[in-house]
Amino acid sequence: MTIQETISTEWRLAAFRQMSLIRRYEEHLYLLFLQGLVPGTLHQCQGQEAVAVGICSTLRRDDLIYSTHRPVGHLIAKGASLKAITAEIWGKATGCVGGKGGQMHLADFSVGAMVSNAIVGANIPIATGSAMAFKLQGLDRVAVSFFGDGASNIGAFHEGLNLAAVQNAPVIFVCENNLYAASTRISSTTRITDIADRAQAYGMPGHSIDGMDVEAVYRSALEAVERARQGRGPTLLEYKTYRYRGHSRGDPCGYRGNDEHQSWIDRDPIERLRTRLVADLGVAVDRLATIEQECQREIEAAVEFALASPEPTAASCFEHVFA
Amino acid sequence: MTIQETISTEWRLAAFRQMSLIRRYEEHLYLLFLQGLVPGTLHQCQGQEAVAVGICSTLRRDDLIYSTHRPVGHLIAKGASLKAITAEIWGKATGCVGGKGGQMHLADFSVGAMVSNAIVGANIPIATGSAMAFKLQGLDRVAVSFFGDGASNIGAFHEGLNLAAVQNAPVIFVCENNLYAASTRISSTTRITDIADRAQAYGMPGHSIDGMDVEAVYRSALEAVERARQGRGPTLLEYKTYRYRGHSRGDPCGYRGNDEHQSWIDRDPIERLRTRLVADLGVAVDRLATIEQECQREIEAAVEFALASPEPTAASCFEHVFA
Amino acid sequence: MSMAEALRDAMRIAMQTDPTVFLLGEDIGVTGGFGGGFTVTLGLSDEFGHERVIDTPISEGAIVGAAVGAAMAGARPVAEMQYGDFVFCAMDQVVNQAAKMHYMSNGQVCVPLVLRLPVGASQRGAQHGQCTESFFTHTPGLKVVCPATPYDAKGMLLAAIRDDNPVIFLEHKLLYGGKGSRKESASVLFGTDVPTDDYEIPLGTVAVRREGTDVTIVANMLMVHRALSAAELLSEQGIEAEVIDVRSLVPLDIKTIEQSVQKTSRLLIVEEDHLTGGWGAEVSALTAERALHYLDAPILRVAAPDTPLPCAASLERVFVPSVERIVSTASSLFAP
Amino acid sequence: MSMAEALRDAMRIAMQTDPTVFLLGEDIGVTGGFGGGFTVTLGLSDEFGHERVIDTPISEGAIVGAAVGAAMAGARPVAEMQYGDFVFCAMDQVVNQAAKMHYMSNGQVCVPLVLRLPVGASQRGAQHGQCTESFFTHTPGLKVVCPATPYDAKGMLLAAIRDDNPVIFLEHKLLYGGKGSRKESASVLFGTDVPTDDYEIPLGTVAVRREGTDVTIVANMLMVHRALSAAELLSEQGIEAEVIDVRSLVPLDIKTIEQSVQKTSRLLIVEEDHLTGGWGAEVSALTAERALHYLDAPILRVAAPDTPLPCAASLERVFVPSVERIVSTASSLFAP
Ligand SMILES: Cc1ncc(C[n+]2csc(CCOP(=O)(O)OP(=O)(O)O)c2C)c(N)n1
Ligand SMILES: Cc1ncc(C[n+]2csc(CCOP(=O)(O)OP(=O)(O)O)c2C)c(N)n1
Ligand SMILES: [Mg+2]
Ligand SMILES: [Mg+2]
Repeated sequence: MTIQETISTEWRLAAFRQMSLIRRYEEHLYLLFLQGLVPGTLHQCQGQEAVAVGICSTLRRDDLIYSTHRPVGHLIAKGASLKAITAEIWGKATGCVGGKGGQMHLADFSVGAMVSNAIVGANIPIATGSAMAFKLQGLDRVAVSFFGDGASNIGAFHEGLNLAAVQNAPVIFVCENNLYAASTRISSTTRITDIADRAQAYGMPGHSIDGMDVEAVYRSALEAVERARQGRGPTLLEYKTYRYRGHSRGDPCGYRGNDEHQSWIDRDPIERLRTRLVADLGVAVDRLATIEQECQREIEAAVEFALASPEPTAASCFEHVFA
Repeated sequence: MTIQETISTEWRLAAFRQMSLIRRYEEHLYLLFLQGLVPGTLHQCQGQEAVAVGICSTLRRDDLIYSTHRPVGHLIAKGASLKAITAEIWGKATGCVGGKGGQMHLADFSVGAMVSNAIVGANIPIATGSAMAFKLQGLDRVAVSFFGDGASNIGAFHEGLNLAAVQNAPVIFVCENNLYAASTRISSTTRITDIADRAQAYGMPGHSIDGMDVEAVYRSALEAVERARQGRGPTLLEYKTYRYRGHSRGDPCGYRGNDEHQSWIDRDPIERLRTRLVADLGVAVDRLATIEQECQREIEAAVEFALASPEPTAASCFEHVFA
Repeated sequence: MSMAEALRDAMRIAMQTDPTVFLLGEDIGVTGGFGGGFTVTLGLSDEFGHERVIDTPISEGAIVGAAVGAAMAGARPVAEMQYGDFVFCAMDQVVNQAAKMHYMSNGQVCVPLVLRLPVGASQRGAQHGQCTESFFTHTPGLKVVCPATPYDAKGMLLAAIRDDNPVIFLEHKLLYGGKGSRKESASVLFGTDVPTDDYEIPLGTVAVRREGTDVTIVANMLMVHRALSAAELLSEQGIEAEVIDVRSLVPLDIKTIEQSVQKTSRLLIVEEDHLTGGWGAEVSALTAERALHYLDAPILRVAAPDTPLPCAASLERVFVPSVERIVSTASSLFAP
Repeated sequence: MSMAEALRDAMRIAMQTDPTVFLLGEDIGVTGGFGGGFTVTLGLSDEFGHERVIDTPISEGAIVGAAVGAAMAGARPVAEMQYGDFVFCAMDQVVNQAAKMHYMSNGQVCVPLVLRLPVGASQRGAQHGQCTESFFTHTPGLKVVCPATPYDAKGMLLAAIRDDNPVIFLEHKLLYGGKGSRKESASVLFGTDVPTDDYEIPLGTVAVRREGTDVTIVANMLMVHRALSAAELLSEQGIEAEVIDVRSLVPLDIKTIEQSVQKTSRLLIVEEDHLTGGWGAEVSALTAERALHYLDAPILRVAAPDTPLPCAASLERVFVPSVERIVSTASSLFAP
C-alpha cells in the first residue's frame, strides 16, 4: 500500500485483502486449534483487523512495529512472512525465530516487525527508545507500539508516554481498546472511558477513533505518522474495537454477553469495507471472493509449510544467548 | 490541632508553632551539617513547611502518613517525637528505628507516621493499600502519600492512583511540586505544568494549590480528607512550593537562579502567617517570638538527646529481619 | 483434590477464619471468568464478594505495593501474579519494600503478605515460564516456599497466610492438575488425599520423599517428581537415592540435607531454575562449607541451562531437566 | 585519574569514536548540576550536547526500556541508575527484555546497551546501598562486570559500550574517589595511572592482584581492596594469599580460579552482597563441582549478612565485610 491522502479503490482493495488474510488466517488456526492441532498458547485478533491494517498501511518498510501477545494481525499487516510466522507457531526450525518464540513472540526483521512482546506494556518504552535512536541518528523513521486497553494501566505506559513526549520522539502509541483485558472489563479497572484522554497527562495529542472502520484508522494514523516523521512528536491513538474470540486458547468468554458481542459483529470491519466496495464503488462481488480465495490458498500453503518443516535441533536451544 | 471549618487564631498559632519548629529544626541541622557534625545524607524541606503542616492538621492520630526521602516536615507535623527522629539521623540506638533507617527513613508509629520511603513514588501504591485495608475493615481512617513533582513521572504513581480510583480507596495523594527533582527542572521531564491535571487520567479530582499558604493547604486538605473518610474516594492535591536549600547535602544549587529563589522566599509561608497574625489579627509580636524560642529549646534538647545517646549494639544489625 | 483445588481450599479456610484476609490480582474474581490464570481462585468471589477477591488493573507494581500497604495496616493480603514472570514488573515493591519494612521499622511493623507466583515451563516461551526462586532466596526478609504436592500446597498456604512475614509462594503450573479447557497439557498427574479441614505445614521444613543410602537428591516442585522417577530407575542400577523435597527454600532446613549427605556421601541438586546462581548453588556452597569432608564425589547440579526459556516443545524438553539427565548425572557420581 | 574520572573518560572516548553512543539517566547532564549522583558524567553534556546526554524523568523502567529500544534500533545507549537499588523499578526491562531479546529473536537483533549501577554501602540505608550482582549473574543473556580500579573501570567501560550484548556495569561508590562536596566520606584512596588513550579490557577476564601459595581469596570491587589488606596481615602470620579480582562475573573465568585453588588447596570468597545466593555461592558450587578433590579445607565465604542494609555507621561496619573478618576467616582455614 502506498501512502496517499485520498483513499482510492485500489487502497481499499489492498486493505480488504490484508484484513481478509488476517481474519481467515486466525479462523483457520482456530479450527485447527479446536481439533487439538495447534501447540502452545493462542491469542487471536478476529474483529481487530482494521487497526492493524489501517496503521501499518501508513508505515514504511523501515519503520518499526512492536506488537504484543496478540501479534498476528500486526505482523501480517506489516508484511511479515506468513510461512515463517506459521512455522513459529508450530515451533519449527523454519519459524521466524527458530521455534524459540512461539505464538506470542513473532517477528520479521526484514519488514521492521520486531519480536512481539508478551509482557503487557513493556513495548511502550522500548518503541520510545527506538524512536529516540532514529532521532539521534537523524533518520525520519518512526516506531509504533501496539497495546491494549489493559496495558494502559501499567507503569510502563505512563513512563513511556511521558518520556516520548518530553523527548519529542517519533513514535505512535496505538491502543486497541477491545473493552477487556483478558476477562476483566475496562470499567472495573479504570474510571475513564476513553484511554485517549490520558494523552493530556503528557501534553501529547490523543484521539479516540472507531477501530472497526479501516478508513478512519488509516486517516488518523496518517496524521500521527506524518507528525512523528516531521519531528513534531508522538501521538496516542485509541481505537475502539472488539475481539470476537476468547482471550486465549480455551476461553469460553463467560464474562461477556452475546448482545454486546453481536453488536460489534454487526460493525465488522471487513463486511463494512465489502459493502463500501461493492455497493458504493461498484467492485464486483466476485473480485472480492477471488481475493478471499487467494488468501485462503496462501494460508493453507503456510500451514503446510509449517507442518512439513523440521523441528529445531536440540543444539539450537543453546544458541544466541550472547551475540 | 483540631479540625474545623473556619480557621481560628488558635489554629493559626498552632500552625505557626509547627512550621517554626520544622524550619528551625532544619536550619539547625543545616548549621551542624556545615560544621561536619551530621552523619549520613541530608534532604531538607525549608520552604515547604506549609504543606506538611496544612495537610497533617486535618488528620487524626490514627490516620497514616507515608513520607519520602525528605521526611522531617511531615513527621514533625504528624506529631512524631523530635528526640527519636534526631537520634535516628545520628544513627543512635534511641533513634525512631534504632539507627537502622537514617535520615531518609524516619517513623513514629505511635502517631501514624510510617517509615518514610527513599524509593521515589514507592509509597503511592503502598498508601493506597493501607487505605484499601481500612475500607475492608470498615474503618474511617485515611492514608496520605506525600511525594514530589519528580515522583509523578514514575510508574508507581500511575498504577497507584489508578488503583486507588477504581477501588475508591480513602487515600490522599499530596504532590509537593517544588519545581525540581534533584537538579532537574520539571519543565524538562514533563510537558505539563500542573501535576494535578494528571488526576483526570484516573477519573479522580485533582487540585493545584498555593503551597506557600498554610491556610489554603488546610482548606484543600480538609475537603479531600473528608471526602476520603466518607467513602467518596481519593484526591490528588498538588501544592506549588519551593525548597530553599539544596536537594541533598552539599548541593550548591548551580542549576537554578537567585531570582527564582528570592521570589519564593518573598512568599515565605511562615512570614506570611506571621504578618497575618500580627497585622490582621493583632497577635503580639512577642508571643510569636516566644513560640520560636520554645521551638529552639525543643530542638536543642533533641540534638542533645541524640548526641548523648548510645550507639546501637552490633547484635542489633541482625535483629528484626523476620517477625 | 488437585493442587489448584487445594490452594483454593486454603484460601477459603483462611478467609473464613480471618476477616482481614483478602485476595488481589488480575482476573481472579471476575464473574464468569477464569479464577486467575489457572482456576485457583475460581468461585471465591461468589463466596466472599468482590471486596475480598479484588480484580485489579494490570498493574503488578501496585498489586504488590497495595499488598504491602494493606499488610502494614492490619490486613493479610494474598496477591497473585498471573504468571510468576510478571513479578519483575513489581520487583521494587518486593525487594525494596515488602522484604525490608520490618527491618527498617526496627521490628515495629509487620508485612504479613503472600505473593503467589505460578512458575515453570509450559510451552509459552521466555516470558511465561521462568522459575524465579533465587531472586527471592537472595533477598533477606522474604520467606520462599514451593510445594510439590496438593497436601503441602494447602497446609503451606495456610501457614504462609498466617505468617507475619512476606512469603513468596511458588506454584508450578504443571502441578496444578486443573481440569477442563484450562488444564496444562503436560500436567503431572498424582493423587494425594487432602483433608478438608484446617491444617498448617510449618514453613521451613523439607520433606524426605524417599529414603536411600547412596546419593542425596535435593529437588523442588516439578523436579521432585522427576527425581522420584529417576530414583526408581537408579534403583534398578543398584543405586538407592534419598530424595529430599525442599518445599521451603527460606528458611532452609540445611541440617536435614547435611545429615542425609553424611549418610550418602554424595549430593545431586535438581532445579528447573537456571544453573548459574540458582538456589542449588547455595545448597552446594553450604554443603561445601559444612560437610565437605563427608563427600566422596563432587557436588553436581542438574538445572535448566543458562539460556532464556525457548518455546517450542522440542526445545523446552532440552531446557527443562529430564528424568534421563537426573539419572545419568546421578550415575556419574559413581563413576570410578 | 579517579575512577569517576576514568569512567567519564571512557564515555567521552566512546562518544567521540561512535556517534551512536549516547547517555541517559537522571541529573546526568543538567547545566549547573551534578553529573549524576557521583559526578561521573560531569561536563559531558557541555561537550556532546543534551541530545546525547539525556536527562530523563524519574522513570527507571523507561530509562532501561528506552535503552533496549534504542539498542535494537542501532544505537549504543549507556543508561544510568542514580543508585543501583533503583534497578528494581526497571527489573522487567532488564530481565524480561534486555537479557532475552537476542535469544528470542534467534540472533537477529542485538541489544548493545550498558546499564551503569552505583552500588555499595555508604551510610544511606537499606534502599541506597545494595550490591545487586547476583540478580544479574542469574539472568542468562546479561554480561556482568564490576571493576575495582580506575584503570579497569575505563578499559572495561569502553569494552562494555562496544560489546554487542547488554552489560550490567557495577561501580562501587567508595571507589569513585570523587572530589569536593560530593566525595564519599569513606572513600578508598588509591592511585592508579590511567592512560588517556583509547584502550579496552576484554570482558570475561579476572585479575590476579597478588600471588600466593596458601589460600585463594576471590573478591570483587571494594572487597578486592579489603582482601589485599587482609593478605598483608595474613602474610605476617605466614599465610600467603593469592587474591583474585573477579572484575567480570559473567562471563566468569572459572579456570583461573580453579588453577589457583589447585595450587593453594583453599578457597575463600569475599563479597559485599548478601551471603545467601550471592555470586560467591556460584563460585563455591563451581569449585565443589570441578576441584573438590584439590581442597584441603571447606570453602568459606565472607559476605554481608542476610539482613537488609542498616544505615548507622556503627551498624554498617558490622554489615560490610571487614579486613578483620577476612583475616580471621582465612586463618580458620588453617585451623588444625
Ligand atoms: C505485565 C503483564 N501482566 C499480565 C499479563 C497477563 N496478560 C496477558 S494478556 C492480558 C490482558 C491484556 O489486556 P489488553 O492490554 O487489553 O490486551 P488484549 O489482550 O485485550 O489485546 C493479561 C492480563 C502479562 N502478559 N503481562
Ligand atoms: C526510584 C528512584 N529514582 C531515583 C531516586 C533518586 N532521587 C532521590 S530524590 C530524587 C528527586 C525527587 O524529586 P521529587 O519527587 O520532585 O522530590 P523532591 O526531592 O523535590 O522533594 C531523586 C531522583 C530515588 N530515590 N528513587
Ligand atoms: Mg483489551
Ligand atoms: Mg521536587
